[in-house]
Amino acid sequence: MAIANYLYLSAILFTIGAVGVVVRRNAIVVFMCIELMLNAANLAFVTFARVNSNLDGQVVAFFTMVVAACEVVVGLAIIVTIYRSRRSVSVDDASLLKQ
Amino acid sequence: MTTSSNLLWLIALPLFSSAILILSGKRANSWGHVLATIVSASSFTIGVVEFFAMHGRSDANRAVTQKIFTWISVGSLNVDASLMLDQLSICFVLLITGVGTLIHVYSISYMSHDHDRRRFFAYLNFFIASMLLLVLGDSYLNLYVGWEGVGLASYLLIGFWNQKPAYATAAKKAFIANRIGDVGLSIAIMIAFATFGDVSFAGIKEHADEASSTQLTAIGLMLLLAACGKSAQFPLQSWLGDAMAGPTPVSALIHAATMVTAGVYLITRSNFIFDEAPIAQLMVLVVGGITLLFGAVIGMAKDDIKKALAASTMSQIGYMILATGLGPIGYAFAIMHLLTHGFFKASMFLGAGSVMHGMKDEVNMRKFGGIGKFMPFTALTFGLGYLAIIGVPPFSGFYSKDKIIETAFNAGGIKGIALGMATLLGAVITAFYMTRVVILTFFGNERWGHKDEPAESPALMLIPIGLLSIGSIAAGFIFSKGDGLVNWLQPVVNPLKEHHAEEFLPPIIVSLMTLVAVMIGLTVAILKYRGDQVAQAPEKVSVLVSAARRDLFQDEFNEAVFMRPGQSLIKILLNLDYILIDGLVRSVAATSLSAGVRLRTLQTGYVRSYALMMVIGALALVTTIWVVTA
Amino acid sequence: MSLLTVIGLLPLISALLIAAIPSKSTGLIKRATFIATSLIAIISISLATGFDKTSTGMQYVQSNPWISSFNINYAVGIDGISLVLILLSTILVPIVVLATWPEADGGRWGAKVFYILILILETMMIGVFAATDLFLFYVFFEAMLIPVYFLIGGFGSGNKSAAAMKFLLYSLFGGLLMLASIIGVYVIAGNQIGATFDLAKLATLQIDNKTENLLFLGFFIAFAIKAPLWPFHTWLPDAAKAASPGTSVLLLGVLDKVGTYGMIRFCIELFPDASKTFTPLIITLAVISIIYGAFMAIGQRDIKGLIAFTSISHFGFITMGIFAMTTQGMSGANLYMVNHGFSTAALFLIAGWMMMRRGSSVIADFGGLQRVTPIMAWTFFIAGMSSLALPGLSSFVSEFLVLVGTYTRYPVAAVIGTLGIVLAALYILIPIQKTLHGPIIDGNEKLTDLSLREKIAIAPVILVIVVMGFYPKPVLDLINPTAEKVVTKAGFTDPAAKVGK
Amino acid sequence: MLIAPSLTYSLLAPILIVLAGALIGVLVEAFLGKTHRPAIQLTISIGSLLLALQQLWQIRDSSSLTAAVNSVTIDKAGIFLQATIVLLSLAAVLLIADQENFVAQASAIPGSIEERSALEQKNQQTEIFPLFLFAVAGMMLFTIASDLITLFVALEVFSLPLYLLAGLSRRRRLLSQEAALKYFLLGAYSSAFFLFGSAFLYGYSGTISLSGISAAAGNGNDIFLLIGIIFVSVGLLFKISAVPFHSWTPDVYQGAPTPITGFMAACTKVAAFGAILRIFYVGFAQSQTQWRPIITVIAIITMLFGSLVAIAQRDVKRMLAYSSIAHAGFLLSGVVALNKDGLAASLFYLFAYGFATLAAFGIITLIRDSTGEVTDLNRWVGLGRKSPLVSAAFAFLLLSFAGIPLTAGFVGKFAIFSAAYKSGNISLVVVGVLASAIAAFFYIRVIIMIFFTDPVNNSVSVIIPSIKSKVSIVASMIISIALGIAPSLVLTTASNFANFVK
Repeated sequence: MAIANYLYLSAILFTIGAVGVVVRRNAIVVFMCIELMLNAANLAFVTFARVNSNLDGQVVAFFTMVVAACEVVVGLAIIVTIYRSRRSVSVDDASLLKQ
Repeated sequence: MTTSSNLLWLIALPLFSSAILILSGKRANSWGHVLATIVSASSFTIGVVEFFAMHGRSDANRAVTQKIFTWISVGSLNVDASLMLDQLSICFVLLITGVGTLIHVYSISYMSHDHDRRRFFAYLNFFIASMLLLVLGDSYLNLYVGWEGVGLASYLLIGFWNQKPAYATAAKKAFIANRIGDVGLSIAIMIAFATFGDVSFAGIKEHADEASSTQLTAIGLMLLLAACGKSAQFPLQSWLGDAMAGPTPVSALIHAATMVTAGVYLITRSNFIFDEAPIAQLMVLVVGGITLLFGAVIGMAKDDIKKALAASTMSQIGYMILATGLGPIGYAFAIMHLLTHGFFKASMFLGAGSVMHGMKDEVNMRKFGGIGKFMPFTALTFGLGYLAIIGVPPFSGFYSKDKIIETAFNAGGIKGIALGMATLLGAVITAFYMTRVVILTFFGNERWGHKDEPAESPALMLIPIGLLSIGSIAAGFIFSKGDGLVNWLQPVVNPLKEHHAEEFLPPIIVSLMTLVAVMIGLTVAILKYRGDQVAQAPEKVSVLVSAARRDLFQDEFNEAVFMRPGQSLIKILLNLDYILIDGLVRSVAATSLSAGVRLRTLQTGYVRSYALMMVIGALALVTTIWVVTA
Repeated sequence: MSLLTVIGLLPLISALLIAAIPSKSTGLIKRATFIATSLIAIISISLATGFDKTSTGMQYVQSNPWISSFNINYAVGIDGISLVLILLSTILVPIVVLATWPEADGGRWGAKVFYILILILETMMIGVFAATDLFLFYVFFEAMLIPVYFLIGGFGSGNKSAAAMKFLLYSLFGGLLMLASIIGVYVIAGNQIGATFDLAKLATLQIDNKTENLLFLGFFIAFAIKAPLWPFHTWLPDAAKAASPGTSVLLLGVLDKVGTYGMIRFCIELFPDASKTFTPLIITLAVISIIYGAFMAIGQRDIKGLIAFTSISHFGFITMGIFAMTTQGMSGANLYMVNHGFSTAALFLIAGWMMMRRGSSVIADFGGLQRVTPIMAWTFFIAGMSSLALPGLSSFVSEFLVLVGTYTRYPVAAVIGTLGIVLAALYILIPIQKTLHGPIIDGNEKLTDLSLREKIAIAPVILVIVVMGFYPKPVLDLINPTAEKVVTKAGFTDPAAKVGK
Repeated sequence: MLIAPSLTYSLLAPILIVLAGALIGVLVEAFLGKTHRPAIQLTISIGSLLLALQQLWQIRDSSSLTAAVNSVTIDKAGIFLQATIVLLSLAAVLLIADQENFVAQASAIPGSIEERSALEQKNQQTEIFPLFLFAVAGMMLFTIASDLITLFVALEVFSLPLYLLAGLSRRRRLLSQEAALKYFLLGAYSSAFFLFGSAFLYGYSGTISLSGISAAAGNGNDIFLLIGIIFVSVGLLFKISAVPFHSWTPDVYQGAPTPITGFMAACTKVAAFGAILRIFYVGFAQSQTQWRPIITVIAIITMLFGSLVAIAQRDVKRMLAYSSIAHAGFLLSGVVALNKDGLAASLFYLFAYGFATLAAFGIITLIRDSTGEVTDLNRWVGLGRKSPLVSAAFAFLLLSFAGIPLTAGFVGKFAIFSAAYKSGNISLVVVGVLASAIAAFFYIRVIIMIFFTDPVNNSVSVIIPSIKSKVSIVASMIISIALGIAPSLVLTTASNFANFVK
């Protein structure tokens, strides 16, 4: 399979994630879309590592996973707190701050 | 050229006296008028001393100068505060201080009931100082200082009783009409500097014949404009009638004898310009001719004795201006008429003041009548002045006016005939309206109604009138004896330069024509006003009379052409300023504000819309680069 | 340390001392400020006595590094043009201080703040005229706005905060345009002769025409707003109407002069070629200002608005004189700045006293004052006469010089400008008639005449107006060499007379 | 055999010290009782910051590309930026230490009994200190990171604590939590863009180091490069709040506890601009023809947008948020300049802006009524009468933001714009001064409200600050004033330190 296809897939995944953030209301889903974008980036990194024949890209992928995990910790903490106050995880409900 | 250190004192004395009177306030109420009169008399004395000193010198050495200090010196422009007394200015110095002193004396009594008399004398002294500066300044710029100074004095004196709005308005009107003239003087000075690099009379005179005729014509026309403003000549004549709002001595001194004749002085002083600028000279003739008839026509219809005299002044100055337009010989005659007019018109104004004094400030001649009986001295002196102005020999007006008419006829060709006829017609009308004034005031039935009988004025008022009357009688004879004045002025106005034109008519014929003209006017007036009159002015009158009563619509004209469009323009500008110019500024602020308010709605509060904005931003960047690099 | 620096610092030190006085002792504060500013005025006169009139270079120079990264120096020095303007400032301040005792109490923050602001402003006024470093000048030029802003907003009347804001923003806008130009000049200098803000060095730059024109405009618009020139004038009437009279005196008398001063010192000296290019346009704007300002003045109902518009007309004369590029025009414009300072000061102070007594600034509310308050009426009259440039009073000399100087190069402009003198008669005489003459209007019968303090405050102004009318030589002697130098360096020579000398 | 990478610890020490402080803070939080915790935490924070500062002073003249195996670059500019961050953090921590602003138990539901009892028992958690130190460490690392992976990690290290800190306000907790959520989601979103862009840069150059990317210029697939630059830029521009990636700024600034807002506004800007400058000056310098027009346009839009929208604000924190957006635009001019002057100017600007911002937010914490801080501008009217000194200080800061001469803001603006002009971006200068004029509009409006309007109600007052806040505010004020009158020292230093090792 041509190497470009991996990149196309990566781009598609990234786009799905980016669009998902815009269209979905549930904070958890939004968050998962972001994770999807990170993984799209990972895929690109790994692909390019293959193309460039060095390991830097793969190393990045591992770092990214760790960082993503940290993000999950922080993100869920925030979402849970909000849920406890509001009984809702809809991002559209959190719109008191505006204009 | 001789120098003298006395000239400054001529001006400084009255100036300081004026300042003292103003600054010391009420404390000077008791002695202010005395100081002012003494100072004026001192100036006169200095003038007389200077005159005799000058008379004793040879023609070439008669002029004296005094440099006081360097006034303005920037680049090539150097103007000294410097005075010059020559044959021309000494005439004025004597007239101003002489008549001025008499009027000071007169005013002591005339103004004795006014609690602001001190202020009045302060203004009078200020006027004397300014007028002396006007005639003594050795450059146009020094003259300009005096020129505006007398304007200010005139403003202050016309508005002396400015608690009456009409009087205050009259003062303002005079000042503004004068200022329009001053524009002319300013521009003339600017052109003179650009052309000659100098603004002094001597400097310009030296090079006058080198300049192009365009420049000289421009300077001449601008000087004429200045003269029109100051001397109430057409088309800037409208202020003089209203100026009669001032106390009568003011009318006599400023608006008859001296200040209003400054225009004649200016043109005479600038003879070296006008002699080289025929177009400007022609305009001088036109203005003089129009004004002499204009004033005369108005004079026929006025019932207010002071306004009638003012109209007459306008007309007489028209004669003088016309004379100055006639070239070198005309200057001397203009000055001669100016001097004789100074005497007889001042005496008549003071006489009018005396009548008003007797009639409790009434000025309407239709409410006079038969006053001669009660105020014989006033009537007599007024009568002498009357004979002088209409030009009955051997009174002074005859000599001076006759010369002007004669010279006008001699101007040659159609121009000469037209000018001659105009002056002659003027003589007819003058005789008519002056006769009318005399009859309505001193003869006929008494029409003052319930008022007390008028009594003769106090001696302090009558003595100055008497002295002036001597001038009315004798001045003309003295000046013209052996062409005295003409020869005296010769070094200044240089009449010999002119190659004598052929005489159009022999002098004796002209004199006879003049006399006939006077007789016609006089007779018509007597026929018209010999019977009893009524105190009311007739209402059904001819178009001409009603136009003359309204000063030939001069105010209506000014209002329609200048004032109202001016007011509309100001209104438009006020709106323009607010709506357009400031509106632009405000709209910048308003646009920013509304842009802010609008853009702020982008901040919806929804995370998703923020994310969308980021995506769109990123896509926009990609597209831009794509387009830029591709 | 140059005497100039000392004089510049003295007001600031005085301000600190005043700050130490308790706010309640207003009497002490007022007296102390007056004494301090009078002393400064006296010391500043020694600047003039020690000034070498024959030299055209900068004197009393001092230069210390300030921001070395940009080669910015605290560099001061004066020539004739700046000297007279500094003197104008230092002399006017004590007069304003003495004249404004009641007005200072009337503001939001009391006399102490008022006088501290005035003193700070004085330091900046001296600084702005003394700076020979472009950056230093700009700093003073902009920083000056702040005390004035607080003076208008804190001690003014009517719609004061809006007016203060309009004043500040409008000026800032101009200032920022100038900043862009300053940066341009600085960068160009960096490329040609090494980064510097030294005016003398900047004047030697070779700039291509297009850039020079743009840089020139940046400076010019800023100064045209400051001066103010039509059509950038609309902030001035608002500010003058809102500001208290004392503030207005400093605003119109001194601060606005920075605009015209800047045109000479920066526009012409730094960009002679662009100045030449834009002269026709600027002369046109100046003539419009003269006539427009006069017409607007005639239409004003408010006495403060009237004075503001007369000033716009006068600034038209000054600008016209500057850009006529003749020695007479240049000297005249400079002298005009000084004279206008004094005559406007007189007008505003007296108008201020009239308004304070009457409680109104509407012209129609006055009437017959000559009979009620003769001294006040006289002083107002003389100030008015000076404003309409009556010969014998100071303004005449400068107006004449401007007109004659302009005529030799731009006759049409000068002739139109001359019409301004008729309009001047109208805009002065109409309010004089309405306020001083006529019957005494109800409510004016009991107005009191000037107090001793007020007389002492106004006397020197009137004296200057009269003396400078007859004997302007001492001031002209200071100005002339510099004015000639400016014109010559801009590449102009006076048009020669056609005949004669 | 596995060779352990060699690390130059002395050069990394500043960051390590702060990280160590943070870790100790975590332990303290876990094991110490509530009574001494706040004091100890504060001591640890200040101590580690001071130590870091001292260490930075030690290494001030060092430079190294290999301090941590090519991952970080120790150079002049990096040290200056780190020092700036540490100094600002020192001032910020004193504000943060005023725990009155923070929620006692972050996990407690707003308005619940737990929350009230925690307050009553003064059972205040102090996790803000370690979080704060982590953020500082991340910011310091961000400014010196020289490969994509370190950049990404540093970005997350300083962002994640900030997300949490934003949600810890004691009052108006719903708003605070909402701010945290928004900040988190959008921040993570932008990180994803950053990472995706990094991947393409890697793909383009075959290396993740900035110098490698620079060296590869012209050799790779340009489309990769462009996508890389743009997506990386999106991530960075988000952090500095450039339009159109700015939307989080007003909401977060308003919702977050004010001391945190101050810290965020000051330090994040320094860190993010530090990174941007390094990336663009070092990594992308060779491909400037591609990115300079874009960044120029963004700078222009940002300046104008920030200034315009600020006019329409009614809340002082939101107004300062938009002002910070506008300032990001001005600072971007320094990036576009792409010369040594631009770098020096940016360094100075960041330093000056940081302290002014901290002081401004510090002052906002003082303006209160019974329910807490008052940020509604309409209620600030007449403050000048109640507290002339505080009002004058705030007015001075506003004037500094507006760039009036004799304030630091002016010097900074001058420096930035002259660098931009020198690089030929005259349009940026012109738009910049215009935007400054617009910006002045709203700063001055606030001054009018404070000074020239009479107070309508008396419920708003200026509290007497605690000694910690006082020290912080006064120090920041003094620095701001000094930078306006005598900026020479800092300017010269910035200029001497304006150097990236490539």
